[in-house]
Amino acid sequence: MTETTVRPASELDAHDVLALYEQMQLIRRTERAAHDLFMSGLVKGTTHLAAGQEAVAVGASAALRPDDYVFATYRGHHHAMARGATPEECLAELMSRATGLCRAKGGSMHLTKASSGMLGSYAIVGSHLPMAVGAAWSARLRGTEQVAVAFFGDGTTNIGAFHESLNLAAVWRLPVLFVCENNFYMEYTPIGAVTAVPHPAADRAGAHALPSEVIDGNDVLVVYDAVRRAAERARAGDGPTVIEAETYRHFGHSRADPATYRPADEVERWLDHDPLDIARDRLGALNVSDDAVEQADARARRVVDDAIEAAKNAPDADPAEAFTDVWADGGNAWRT
Amino acid sequence: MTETTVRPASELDAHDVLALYEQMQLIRRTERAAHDLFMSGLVKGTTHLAAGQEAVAVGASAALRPDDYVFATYRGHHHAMARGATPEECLAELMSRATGLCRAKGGSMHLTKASSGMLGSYAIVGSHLPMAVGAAWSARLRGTEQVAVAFFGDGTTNIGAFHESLNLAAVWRLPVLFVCENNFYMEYTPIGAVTAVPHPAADRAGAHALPSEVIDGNDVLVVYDAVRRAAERARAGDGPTVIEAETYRHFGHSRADPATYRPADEVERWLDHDPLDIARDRLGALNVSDDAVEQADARARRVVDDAIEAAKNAPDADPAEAFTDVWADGGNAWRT
Amino acid sequence: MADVITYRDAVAEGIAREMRRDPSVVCLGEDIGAAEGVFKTTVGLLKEFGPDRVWDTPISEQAIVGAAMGAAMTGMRPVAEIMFSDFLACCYDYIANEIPKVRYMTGGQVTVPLVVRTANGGGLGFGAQHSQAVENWVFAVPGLKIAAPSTSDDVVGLMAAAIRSDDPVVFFEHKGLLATKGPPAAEGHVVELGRARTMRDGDDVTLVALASTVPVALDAAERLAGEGVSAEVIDLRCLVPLDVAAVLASLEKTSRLVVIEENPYQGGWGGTLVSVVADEGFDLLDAPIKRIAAACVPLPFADALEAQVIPGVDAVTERVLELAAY
Amino acid sequence: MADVITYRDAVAEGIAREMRRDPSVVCLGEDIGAAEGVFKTTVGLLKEFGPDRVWDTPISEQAIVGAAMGAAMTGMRPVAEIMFSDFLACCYDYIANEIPKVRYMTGGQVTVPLVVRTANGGGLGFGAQHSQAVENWVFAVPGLKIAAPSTSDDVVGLMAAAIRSDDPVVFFEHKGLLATKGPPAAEGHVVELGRARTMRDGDDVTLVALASTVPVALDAAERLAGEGVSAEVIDLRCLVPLDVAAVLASLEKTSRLVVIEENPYQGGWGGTLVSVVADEGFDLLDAPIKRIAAACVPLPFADALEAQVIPGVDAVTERVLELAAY
Ligand SMILES: Cc1ncc(C[n+]2csc(CCOP(=O)(O)OP(=O)(O)O)c2C)c(N)n1
Ligand SMILES: Cc1ncc(C[n+]2csc(CCOP(=O)(O)OP(=O)(O)O)c2C)c(N)n1
Ligand SMILES: [Mg+2]
Ligand SMILES: [Mg+2]
Repeated sequence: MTETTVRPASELDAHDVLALYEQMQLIRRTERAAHDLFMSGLVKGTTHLAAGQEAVAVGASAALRPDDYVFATYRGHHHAMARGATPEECLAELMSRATGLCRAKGGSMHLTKASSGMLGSYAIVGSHLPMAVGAAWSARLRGTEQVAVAFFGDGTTNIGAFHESLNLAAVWRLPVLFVCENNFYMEYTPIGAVTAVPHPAADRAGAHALPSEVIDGNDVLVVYDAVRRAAERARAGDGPTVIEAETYRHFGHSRADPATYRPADEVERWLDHDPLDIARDRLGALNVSDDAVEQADARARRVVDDAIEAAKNAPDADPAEAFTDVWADGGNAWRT
Repeated sequence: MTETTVRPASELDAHDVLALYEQMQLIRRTERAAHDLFMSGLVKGTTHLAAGQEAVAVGASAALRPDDYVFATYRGHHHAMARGATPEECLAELMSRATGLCRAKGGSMHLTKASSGMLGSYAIVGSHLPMAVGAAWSARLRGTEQVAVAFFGDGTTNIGAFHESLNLAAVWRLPVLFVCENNFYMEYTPIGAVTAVPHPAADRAGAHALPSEVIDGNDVLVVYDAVRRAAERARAGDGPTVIEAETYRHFGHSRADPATYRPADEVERWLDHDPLDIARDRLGALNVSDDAVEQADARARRVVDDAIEAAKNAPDADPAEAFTDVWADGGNAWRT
Repeated sequence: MADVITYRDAVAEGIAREMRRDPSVVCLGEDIGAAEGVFKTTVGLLKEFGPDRVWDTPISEQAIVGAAMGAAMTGMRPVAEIMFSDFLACCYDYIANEIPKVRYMTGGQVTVPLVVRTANGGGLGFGAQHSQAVENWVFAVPGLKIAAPSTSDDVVGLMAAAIRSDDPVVFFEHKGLLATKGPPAAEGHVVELGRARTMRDGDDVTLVALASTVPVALDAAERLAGEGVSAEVIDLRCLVPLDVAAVLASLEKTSRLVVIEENPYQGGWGGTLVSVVADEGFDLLDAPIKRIAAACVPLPFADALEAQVIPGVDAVTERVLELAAY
Repeated sequence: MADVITYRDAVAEGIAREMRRDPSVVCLGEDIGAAEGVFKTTVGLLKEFGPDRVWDTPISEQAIVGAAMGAAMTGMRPVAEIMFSDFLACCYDYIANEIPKVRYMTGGQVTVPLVVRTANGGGLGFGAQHSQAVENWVFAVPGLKIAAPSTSDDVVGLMAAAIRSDDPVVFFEHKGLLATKGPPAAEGHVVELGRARTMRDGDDVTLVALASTVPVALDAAERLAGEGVSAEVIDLRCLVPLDVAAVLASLEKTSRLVVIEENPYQGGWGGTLVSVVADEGFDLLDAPIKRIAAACVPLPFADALEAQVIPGVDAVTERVLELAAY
């Protein structure tokens, strides 16, 4: 959606919401594929899947302008796809193919789609928050009215860079949104066990005189509206906002983690609050037929199935790639 | 004062308050000496003087147990002296003498008196806050009921380590006090220009569910009482407190800085609110005679004059000292 | 006792032995308690020693290492875990400016008996920010001891020495070695910091290795033997103290030196070792000194690319053969 | 134009020239605006370019350098000041893990044209945490260019190249050189990154130096001339790209190499340079290679102690004489 179409959620029509739903399905299916491919050994290294957290990425992206900037974490597949990366590019990257989004040099943790403003996934907790602040500063300097968004986890709120970023952005009243995906866990430790306040992000906003909101991160329209309002404020020169979107991951933290540290009833409660189900309810309320929803599901399934095939059949990354792209001239020479 | 004498300020008698006053005088005069010695070239490198901020150090120290731990910044002469370093040891250190507090290896920015629990002055902003948290953790583990105190400036509240420390200490409910000496300036930049909230320390306490207080840091008894209460809570297992003590430095930031960036009327207002004057008023209210105060002044003057002489006459540091104390065995061998 | 133990289990075993000996030994780090460590290198510690001595922290690397320092200055012997060694960059102020300097700059008033343990190195497809061999970052700073074991018994023996050391030690556990197995360490096994170990005797060339490059060097030596080249393999085990004497002694015999590092060539520790040899051992040398280190690029994700960057057995064998022919 | 300019003023001049040329050049850092820099290296910038382009920041090194990175990725050319180079440790994640890797790990999707400027080095009695020569910390990480000028015209010329570079550059301004004077740089003066400069020709020995050690090497060369030893002095000017070719070319003539560093011997950049020479230049050498670097201790406060740790003209002269006699 372009600038002029960032209307309140209440004004979105069935077609718009169905598109959001389909995008979430696409992500969900890509994440499942990534999981299966990892388990079968076709994806190496590690993955941090975002299944269950799709609404944050899709709702936020829909509320942004195409030229806005997004910075994400190692758990960033959903943000890459929400900002235009195709399932094929993503899966090819995970499978070390030449056609991968980062030419197989980044991997799951570093999905990036710079051409559509998705400026990277970063694997050091908190590191990208200052970058988003800088991108917002740059937008201000260039007078473009772009907004920068940093997505990050609950655990990120206890690292120093988080606070440095909020303060700097607040002092400079920069057009940046800090969107916490509070999935209630760091790797295996519940966030509540290591955080002094109940809402790790929102309860810290006041320390930097920033407005904040705790929202249902599994309702794509709720996310959409919160981000839309915050982006509007940012563009108007009213500074940053902290949004804490409560959500839950369906898989473990990474790789094959079975996530047994999470109580069964908690898991069940959250699986019953699946962003896809919630969106389906929204679609029902807009009188979208089951048939139309199933068609969207089928389209998503086809795209992802094709993506898996294409990625499997793509050529492996060229080993010579190891030595390119250190410098802007494409090379890696560090000496004469 | 030992544990049993940590009574409320209202119960301190004339003798106690005169002792606090005299200690502040001692610090003031030592700082002036340090300034003059720097200007005359006898002190090399740099100094960051605490003249004007004596009440924070003296009030706090008086409210602590002798076995409590103190961590300070490069602006730490007052804390070293309040915790038992003599003016002579301090000045000798500044003058690169063998008799210096750190054997001339530390200098002004690193005054340390470990034997009386003053565990160092650190020159990287914010670095010592985690150390204080660790010392408090250690006290808890050893069951000693000691308290650790970190003193730091207003500018320190914008660096990541500050927030990491507050959160960790809060989660672990550790016996640590975070005492901000808010002198309203970083080096040359007013803190308000780069901080999103009006009270840089106190307004951040809530982000970590900690209690906080903004106090008159120039009134030694106010400081004493605030620290006494916070230490009591900490010892009782009730966790950390943030104290923001408003104060002002009489000299510039460091070296020969004339501090022309500070408005004249602001400087004047603060010079009229000198901790020594305030303490003198307190003494008056306790019916201490002018004569007794002058005797205290004279004692302080004598001690500092003697210290200057002794430091001047002390031998230079032995160049061989450059190669000792890297390792616990006293040596510096990094290879066979 | 089982007759083999993994390097991974040896880490937990090494820590546990010291925690049993000395109640002042305590652990802190992210996910080290109930989760027993992301790399399962702290298995059993919470259960045996309880939450007072095995503390799960927030994601606050500066607070973790800084708190370890404060605790070490006040009577404890903390063992802090930094999950991936790449994250040492997030608390590098403590590594570079605080821990190694506080004793010196206070004129010897304080002692900092702590260990920072961390999972180091690549080869697992973890990409540019979770794969680095960063022992050179630590080696760049005087005042820290550095251990980097290659075998499970050295893990236990060096862990004992590190925890008992009154000096701060950075302890690198190599991710690529965690699953390797070796004989369990004898009761009370301690390996003095700063003593290299000759892993294989040889006459023609000295291969100096550390951690992950030790098995690479040993495999290469085996192949070289087939080509008629007799390679001596030295495992440094520590970078500080650096056992230069062991290397020079070997060169008396072989007159040829190859240093095999996983960290990048640019700024790698081998440069310092080579520079000592090129000075003090110049007369011993019959041939150029070779360093085989990682290429000066970030670590790429894909296996095939990563294998281009980190030196493997083929590359080492080939380069040594060239040198032997010099 | 005055006929001499201080190194200090050359810094501000170099930045100002680029800010005039290119509106995307912006500065950020602590006390750089109204206060014009703690070292007075940003004098006049706020006045000429206004607060939009010269921003005073809070004490938040991570946010400063991280924001510079984000701005560089989105069309600006930020110049971030880290007041003392020791504080690079406070934002080392950006120096080590983010800035040098983001281009590579995104497969070349982004470009990071930024400069991190910082006051480096000792000799001023600032103690262990404000005196270090830390170019080796940066050299340990592939993906960063490194400039460290020794003269005021090189300050201007290298600053121009650094700011115009599409690669990230760490720019070391030496505190001990700030008051030194030299001829002002010509209009449009640019010094290509990675080209060493021969400061003095000689036949007997090659002295390789950087920043503060350049004047030390030149003074030593002068004294050596008096002793009949002809020393060539090479100012590397940059560590990355490292001009090894210039050093090897000089050795063709002299056959003797001495590398003079201010960073500690342990982990210093000279190790890498020496290791290249001990490999590729082995046949050129007539004598052991010497590295004269700081002792492996923290920097002490007292002048007399600091002078023991950082190599001076006496030490260099003496060691070179020994080598010349080899
Ligand atoms: C500085 C740093 N410390 C530790 C880690 C290891 N680590 C990776 S993910 C993670 C948990 C992060 O939790 P959160 O921010 O809630 O994000 P989530 O994984 O839940 O999306 C940790 C500790 C890291 N990558 N970076
Ligand atoms: C990490 C770091 N950044 C910058 C500096 C340089 N510096 C030294 S003192 C200072 C100002 C500190 O202000 P504040 O915390 O208010 O303490 P004050 O000097 O007022 O006592 C700065 C920026 C430093 N020492 N450490
Ligand atoms: Mg989480
Ligand atoms: Mg201040």
